[in-house]
Amino acid sequence: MIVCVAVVGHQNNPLYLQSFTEADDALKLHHVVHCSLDVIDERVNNPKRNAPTLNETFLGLLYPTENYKVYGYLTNTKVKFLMVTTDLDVKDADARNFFRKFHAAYVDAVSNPFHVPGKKIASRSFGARVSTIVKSFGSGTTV
Amino acid sequence: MEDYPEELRTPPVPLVSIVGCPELHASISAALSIQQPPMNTLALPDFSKANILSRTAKNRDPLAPPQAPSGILKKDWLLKHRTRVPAAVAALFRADQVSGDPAQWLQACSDLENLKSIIQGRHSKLVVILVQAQAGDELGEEVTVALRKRAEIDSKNLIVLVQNDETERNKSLLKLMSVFAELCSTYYKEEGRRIKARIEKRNFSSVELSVRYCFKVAVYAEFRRDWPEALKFYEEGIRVLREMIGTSTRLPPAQRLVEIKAVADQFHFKISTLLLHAGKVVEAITWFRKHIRSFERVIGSPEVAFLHWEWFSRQFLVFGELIETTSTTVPDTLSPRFGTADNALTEWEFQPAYYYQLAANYLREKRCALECSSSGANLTGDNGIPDSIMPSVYVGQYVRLFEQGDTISVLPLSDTEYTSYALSEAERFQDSYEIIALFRKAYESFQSLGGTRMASSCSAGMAIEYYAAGDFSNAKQLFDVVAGLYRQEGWTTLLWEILGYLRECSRKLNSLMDFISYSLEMAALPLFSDRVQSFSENKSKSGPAGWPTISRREDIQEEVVNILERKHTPEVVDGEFNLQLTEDNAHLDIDQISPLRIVLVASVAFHDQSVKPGSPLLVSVSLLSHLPSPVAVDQLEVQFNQPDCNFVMVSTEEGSSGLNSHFHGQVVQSTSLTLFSNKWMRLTHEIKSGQSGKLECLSVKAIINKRLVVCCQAESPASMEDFPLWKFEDQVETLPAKDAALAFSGQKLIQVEELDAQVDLVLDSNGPALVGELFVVPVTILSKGHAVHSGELKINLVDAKGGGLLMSPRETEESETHHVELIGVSTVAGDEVSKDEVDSIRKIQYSFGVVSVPTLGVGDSWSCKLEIKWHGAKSVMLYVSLGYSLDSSEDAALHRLNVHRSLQVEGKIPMIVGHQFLRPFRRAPLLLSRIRSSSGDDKKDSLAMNESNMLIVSARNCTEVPLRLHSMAIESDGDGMQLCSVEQISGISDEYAVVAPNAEYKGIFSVNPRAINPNFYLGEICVNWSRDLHLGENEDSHVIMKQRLPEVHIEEPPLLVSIECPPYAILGIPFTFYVKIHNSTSLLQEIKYSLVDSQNFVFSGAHNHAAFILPKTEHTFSHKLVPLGSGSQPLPRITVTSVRYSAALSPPTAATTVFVYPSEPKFNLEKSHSRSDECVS
Amino acid sequence: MGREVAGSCLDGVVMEMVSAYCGRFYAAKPELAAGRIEAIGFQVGHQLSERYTMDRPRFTDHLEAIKFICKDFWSELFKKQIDNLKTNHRGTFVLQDNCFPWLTHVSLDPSMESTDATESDPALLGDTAAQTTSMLLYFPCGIIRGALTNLGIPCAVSADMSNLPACSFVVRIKT
Amino acid sequence: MPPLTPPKSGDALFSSVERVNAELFTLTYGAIVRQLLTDLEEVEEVNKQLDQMGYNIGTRLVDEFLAKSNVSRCVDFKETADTIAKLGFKMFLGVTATVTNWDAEGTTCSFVLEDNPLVDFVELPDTCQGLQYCNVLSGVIRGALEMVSMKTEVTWVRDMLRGDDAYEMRVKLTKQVPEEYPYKDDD
Repeated sequence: MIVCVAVVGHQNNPLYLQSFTEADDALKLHHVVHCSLDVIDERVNNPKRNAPTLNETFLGLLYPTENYKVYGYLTNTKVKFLMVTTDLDVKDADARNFFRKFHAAYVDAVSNPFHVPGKKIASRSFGARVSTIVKSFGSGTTV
Repeated sequence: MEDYPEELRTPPVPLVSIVGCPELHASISAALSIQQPPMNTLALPDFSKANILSRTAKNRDPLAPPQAPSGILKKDWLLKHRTRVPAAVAALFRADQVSGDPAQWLQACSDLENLKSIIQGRHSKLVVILVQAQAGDELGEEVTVALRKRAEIDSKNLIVLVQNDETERNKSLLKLMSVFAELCSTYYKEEGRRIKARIEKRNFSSVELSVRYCFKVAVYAEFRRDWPEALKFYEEGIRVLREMIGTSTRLPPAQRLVEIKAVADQFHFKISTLLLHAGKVVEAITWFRKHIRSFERVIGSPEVAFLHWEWFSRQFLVFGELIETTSTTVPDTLSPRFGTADNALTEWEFQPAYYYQLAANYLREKRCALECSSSGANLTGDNGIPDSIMPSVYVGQYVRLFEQGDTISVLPLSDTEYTSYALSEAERFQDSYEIIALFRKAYESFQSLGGTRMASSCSAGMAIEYYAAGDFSNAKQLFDVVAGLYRQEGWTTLLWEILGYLRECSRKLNSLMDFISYSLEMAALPLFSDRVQSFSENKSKSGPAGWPTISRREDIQEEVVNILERKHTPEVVDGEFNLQLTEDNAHLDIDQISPLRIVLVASVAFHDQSVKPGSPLLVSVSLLSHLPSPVAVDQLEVQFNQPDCNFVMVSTEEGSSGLNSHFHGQVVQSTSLTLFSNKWMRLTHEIKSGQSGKLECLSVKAIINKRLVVCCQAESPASMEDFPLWKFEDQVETLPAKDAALAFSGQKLIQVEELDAQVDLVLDSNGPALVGELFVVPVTILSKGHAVHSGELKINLVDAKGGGLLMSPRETEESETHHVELIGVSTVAGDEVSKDEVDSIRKIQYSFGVVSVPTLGVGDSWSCKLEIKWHGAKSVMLYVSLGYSLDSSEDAALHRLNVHRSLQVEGKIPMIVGHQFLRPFRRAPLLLSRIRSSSGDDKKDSLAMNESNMLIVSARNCTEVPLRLHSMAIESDGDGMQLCSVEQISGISDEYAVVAPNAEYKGIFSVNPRAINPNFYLGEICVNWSRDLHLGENEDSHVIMKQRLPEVHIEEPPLLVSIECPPYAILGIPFTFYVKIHNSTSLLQEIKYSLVDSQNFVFSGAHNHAAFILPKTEHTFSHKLVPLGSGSQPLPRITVTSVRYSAALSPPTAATTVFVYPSEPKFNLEKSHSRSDECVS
Repeated sequence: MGREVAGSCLDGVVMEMVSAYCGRFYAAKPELAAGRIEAIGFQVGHQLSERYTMDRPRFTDHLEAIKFICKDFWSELFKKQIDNLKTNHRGTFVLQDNCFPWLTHVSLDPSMESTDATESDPALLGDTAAQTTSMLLYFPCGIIRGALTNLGIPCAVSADMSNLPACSFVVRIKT
Repeated sequence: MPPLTPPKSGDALFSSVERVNAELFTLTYGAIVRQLLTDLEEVEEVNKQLDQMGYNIGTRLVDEFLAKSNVSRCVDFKETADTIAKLGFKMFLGVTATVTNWDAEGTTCSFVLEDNPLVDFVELPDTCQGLQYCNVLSGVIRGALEMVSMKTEVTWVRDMLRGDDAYEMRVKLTKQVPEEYPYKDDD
């Protein structure tokens, strides 16, 4: 199950962070997400790697920690999506699929004229849409 | 890792034993230990010692099925097999022992038997070594055979060792080694096979045994260096072990888990070591993941949970250390696609730091679990910790010794007993330092890996431990650094947590200002709200400040206010200590980079770009605070770089009570100065600046709650960047000023212009300047209200048509080429100012000058004259500027006042001088050059030699003023004089002649050339003039104006026609009239001659003639004429044509008129006649 | 979503926006008006670039991004591509559209400057029209800048309409 | 235009006009509204400006509408309203409105929109409730009707952005100048 999703701006500032856990490890999740940015930096601008897949938006598993797994995604506009799950084995396809839907939701959210670029995403509809996507995670259904 | 037993950490080494002949042991064991693979040797000096090889336990029949064991692994099993259970035993006999003396032979046999029986139980192999002194001495075949029979070994296992012969001995030692090696491997193989057989046949009573067997098989495999097999069985063993967790019932649950994990620990250690040493990093990490996953959930009962977390943490620690020691590197093959389907691993997992950090986290888990359990235990209050509890012979088991009399029996423990024992053990440890150490290790290597965020979360971990351990200064130091990162990246929730700690630290360290600023920053922090937070008020999980909520922020702000107002804060009530505001007010400075900018920021903008001194000037001061609850500002002090502009706003609620008395400047009562959250408070105030120059707002000082003085550096709206943390918040932008222009381009500084001068500067000039004269422009400085100190005049001449300085572009260096020149400055005579002061002209260039002006009191005046000379007709702008300061003091000198005046002056040419040549009277020389130059390109005048030609010079006054002409002359250079005489015929009679504007003066000169010269320079016309002024007539005002005469062509005419007739005629009276043609050449000249009728005269003689004139002779025609009309009458027109030169020549009409009187005039003819002659000659 | 509306709606809104800012609000301060129009464009470009780069790998260099603007982005907006792209390889790009739709559509009828004081004066009408056009161009400039900025390329964009209806946009990348 | 040719259907009309990417339109309008909010600060002022813009647009759109749809002059307000709802909205926004809630005198009715391209992605922030986001539409209606010499007042009664189930604007005919339409298409 997904316990947390986050959107992080190109200045590595959090734009959206929602945890879906009843436990009170919300703060821990902030830490987990924040630390995972290191891995993204490592993967994206590491000169020694010039694989053809370098500029793919899906970054895969960033790192497992304690009982979380953090997955990452980097849009063309240098916005980072993070997804934290407690599932033991996550299918690559599922993760990709999740991020694709999430990205669509994000794009609509920032298309709200009242959303100021680079600022926190306060949209309720975005929140709602995200939680549906989160719920549908793993199950092949599409939102 | 160090706490694992040595035998576990190092790969097992085969063990052999040698018995008898102690003198040889050293060399043998040495040889064994150095060979590859090495063997350990257990050396027994003589056979009596052999018993130690025998089984300690009673010798069971191995085939009988073993009964259920009371543990999984014996602690000492591995050690035993490495130190006490040899795979092979060598019995050494000296040759003389077995040959000859039968008694010795029997002894040997019995020893051998005895040894055999001992090692049989262990299935150890037997080797017999016969030691010979020399290779030479014979050893009976039958002896060896007999010995072999006794020992029941085949021949190759009987080795003859020659003691004293080096080479022989080595040979036999080598043999021995190979034999040993072979026997060892067979031994371990057989042992392994035996146990494997049991596993395969599954003939064992309990899972424990199967685990144990797996362990043994694996170890035996290791003895044989058969790593894959070892790995296989270790893994198998741990799998079975994992299954046991549910099933086994042998021990009470808590201890059961402990035992299982202890064993699993060993298995895991073995497996990871094997994999890593085989260089299989990826497999190792994958294995570790599996291991962790399979055990992380088996925590057991809550009161012993801490044991689990401790164990769990150790797993990470150990694996991290293993990775570190085997110094693994990330295989490049899998680097590109970390964390995706084609490679599940991620980069951190190859870093020890990753494991250390997790180990630290789990150790923290342990600690808090421990805290819960121990608190629970204390509640029950029974300290029934049985003494004499000790580890049992089994791995991971504990028992207690029970003494009855002299018999000591070993009793199992109940879980409660065990738990309390474990608790007491655990409490003896101080985990904090362990955790800090782990975090530090992780921190350092993450830092070096460039994982700043990982690193800072580690140092946050450290800090929290320090905090927990009560080391607040260390904690604060670390927290401060971490806070920096979170501020920078705007992770407000994390920042909130850290600030919460910092706040507590500074409270504990009793540093009030820190406490206040941290509190204020927290209070002003934006909420990165996601909605879970209602139920997570668990301080341990979200720091001492709890979870950020608007109400928390308000509380914190409230708390600060209370401290400021010296109310008692709840923190003080719970009495751990007292934060008191000692000095009477607290002072905070906030600049552009301060994190407290979100608490209060001041933007200041002037409404104009520039202003006159003393004139009113609007300035907008806008304040913004993100504090949640309204802030009542008692007093606002706005400070400028010009202190007399400072002003203070006091909210009327407060009155001016809080106002510090020493303040000089204006005080304004403002109705209310309350800041509301995220709303700009916009104040506009009018100030006056008396001082010219820069006026900048430096800071805005707000006094809050009487005691808190917040001093904000003023910022210009134009250059104000948004708030580090709030900029990411989704809120509609608000501008410091309503007026958009001001909000975007407003500046906090302004230029105050200098005040306008109260001194008059008068330039007057009389009309246009005349080229060449010394033109004087009087300058008058007239003070009206300002005293003039250290004044100076700057004079500048500029071409009125632009073009900068007045120099002809070509030769700027020569002064002649300046069209206009500033000659000098002179004071008006009779001025009281002393001469030398005026002469202190610092610099006069051709078009620029600086003159210092004496100090003038109010109402005084001073004047001087600029003397300017024009070299050409040009219109010029004269710029004069007076700079002065109000008094001679320093600061006055800084801003000087300036007065500028300018005047356009035309430079005019005073008079135009022209000239004209005339022929000699009634003589017409034939000047060939005239004819040749019919083309007319050169207009050079030509003069006849030895004739007196006329030169008329005219000077026309082209100004508006009358001019005096003092003289007019032709100046020629020396030789010109001899070659040609020029004398003035009519000159200026008086000392000067006044020439009215546009009037013209003519001077007449006769020019007598004496030599032929194609281009002769006559000289130049000099006209000496001055303005016609009646007053002060001084010589130097005379101007000499020169104009060069063009060169003339002087030639000798070949023919000269001269006309002779009486000076006058009388009507009707005939007179004779001669035309003389003189041929001055040495050639015969043919000429044609014609006379045209004229109605005024009748005449006789032919109209046309042709004649030849001999060289150097003169031919004369004569006509009689009778005048028909009176008055001045033109004579009949004569034309002489020279055939040779084909040139016609006719005297000008002017020269051929005669005056005809109507009747005989009544005056002395002779006289007039003579005079006219004179003038002709 | 391939949703569409009539072109005249867009033209109308854009022209109204321009005239509102140049006429009603900042008639006196054209530079402020320009700033606002550009800002509006910036937001639109920012949002559109987010949309249109959604399912494509990240751009590796500036040129890729610029090409994207010229091709896909432009055709999404105007159903045509940029006709000509020039660069000096030192961070300056010139995107030329030989027939920029908005310059051809936009009707410069006087009613638009209805709030202008000078509206009645036919002489002034001409240059208010030209003015409006140049003001209008701040909008696409903003769009381009917004899009590129969002793609991580901070830059300055200016328009050159010296030969209408062709229009070229000059992109100077800030380094 | 020969009066015989029948009016086109809404769909035909929509497909006949030149169309542009709706996202561009929506986002542009949105950006304008946002900028107005920041510049004018007062929500009421923004509403006014939006209405003004709408009015100006309407005055121009009506010509295009009459030119493209072969609609002959409408006899009364009712018919006009229907034309706008069925054809006008379709032609320009690609959606149709329904006309309902006629009052007794037939001088007031409601245009109801279920779908409104103007508000895709839009979500009103709490800070600017009271903003009539779609005021440009009412402006257009007003302007257009005025061109066919019907003075009207248009007010919003339902707004999905405020959580209503549809968009409804109330159009009240205040004064109708009979005949003399400034039709271009009669010549």
